[in-house]
Amino acid sequence: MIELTDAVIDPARLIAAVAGPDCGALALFLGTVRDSHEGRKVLRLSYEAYRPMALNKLQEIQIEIAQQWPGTRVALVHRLGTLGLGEISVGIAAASPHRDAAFAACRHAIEQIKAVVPIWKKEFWADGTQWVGQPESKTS
Amino acid sequence: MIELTDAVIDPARLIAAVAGPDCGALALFLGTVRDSHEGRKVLRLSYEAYRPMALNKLQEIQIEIAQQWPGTRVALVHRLGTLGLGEISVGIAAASPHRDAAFAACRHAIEQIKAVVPIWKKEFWADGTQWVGQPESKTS
Amino acid sequence: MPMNRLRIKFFAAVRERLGVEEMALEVAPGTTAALLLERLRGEYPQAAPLLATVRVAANQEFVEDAHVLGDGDEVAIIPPISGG
Amino acid sequence: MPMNRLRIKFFAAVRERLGVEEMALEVAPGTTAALLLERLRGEYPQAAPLLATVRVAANQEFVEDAHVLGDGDEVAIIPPISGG
Repeated sequence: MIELTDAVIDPARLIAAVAGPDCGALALFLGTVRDSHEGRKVLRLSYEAYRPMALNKLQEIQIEIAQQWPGTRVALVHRLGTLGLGEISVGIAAASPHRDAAFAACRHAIEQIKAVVPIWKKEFWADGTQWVGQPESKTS
Repeated sequence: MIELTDAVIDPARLIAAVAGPDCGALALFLGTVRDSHEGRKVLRLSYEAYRPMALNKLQEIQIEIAQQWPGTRVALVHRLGTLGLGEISVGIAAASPHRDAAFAACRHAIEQIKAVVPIWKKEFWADGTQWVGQPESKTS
Repeated sequence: MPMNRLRIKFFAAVRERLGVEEMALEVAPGTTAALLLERLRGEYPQAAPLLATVRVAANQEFVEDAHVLGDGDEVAIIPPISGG
Repeated sequence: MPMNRLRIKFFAAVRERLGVEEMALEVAPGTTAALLLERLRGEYPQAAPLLATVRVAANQEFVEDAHVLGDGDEVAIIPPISGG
């Protein structure tokens, strides 16, 4: 399961996509919208993607994990558009026969998503906005 | 949230118990009943606990995690009784401002549960049973 | 000499082998966890190999071999844990 | 000399600064990713600081500075990624 979605992410769907009686361990990671970042109060976030390349990169991560941890299945879903506080921006589920692989694959997936998948996050504050990772900010 | 339960574990309840807008990361671990163990085909499992001590130990783990990773909340639930293939035996959710702490706390919790919480697992095969970790096995 | 009364709880493989979940036992004052296990191995030889692999908890805390059990203690015989 | 036609896509801070999501551009054969960025920085000085932090993707794969862009390529200007 690989998805870029404008809809709310349901962890149960991620779990169902990878679970199975051949696996004894399932690790799930959820990134959620936090109310503060580097000392500033965050009101909401907006995510934008280069969709076809982002989907390709997510699929590469999925294939890479299946090769590095045989028997491990992952589901990778990233939300796009505007998100309120507490909402899930990214969801990763990894099921494996054993827990070492489930944890390692889940961790690897989120690190790779943050490194190579073309998705961008914009923070909205009471007095401005900022594309995270860019030096500039502006008052809206 | 600390529970020993005879009912099906719902991951959504675990997530809801720890999630919040002060957290940007949530790690969940599910132990599930696998259809094989050390080469033998498993039909079902049964879990037994020394309940009051197991609850105490789970609470100690929860407190220890709050101290070691400030701002991190964990929910710890273990199923007891008979479980079929694919069912969830243990569920851990850890929410934290940042993902390093969420992953570390979640991993720590499952390792500690396996080390110090008095719970025992019995495997049922087609031709016998075994308390896991005991040398003996017997044909039922 | 007045004896100490213990409540002993058994679990998992040991419980099944002994066929009992709980028993009351009178022991001499000064009896340690190690001495209790020695006595149980002697009285229940069919469970002796299993009892060689256990830990002892007193009042819901793991105790060392040399721990002296007190009157009224709830003592649990803890086989190798296998939760998760 | 026939020129190569590129389709250039912009995202996030760069897209907002330029006010454009996509443009068609004709470049001389042999134009590399680095040369394209240099040209964009020259033509859009208001976005030059942002364009100093980007990577280039051609046909949905990241490419090196020295990568030569081909006729018909879909070129994406990728600001620092911040998904997750």
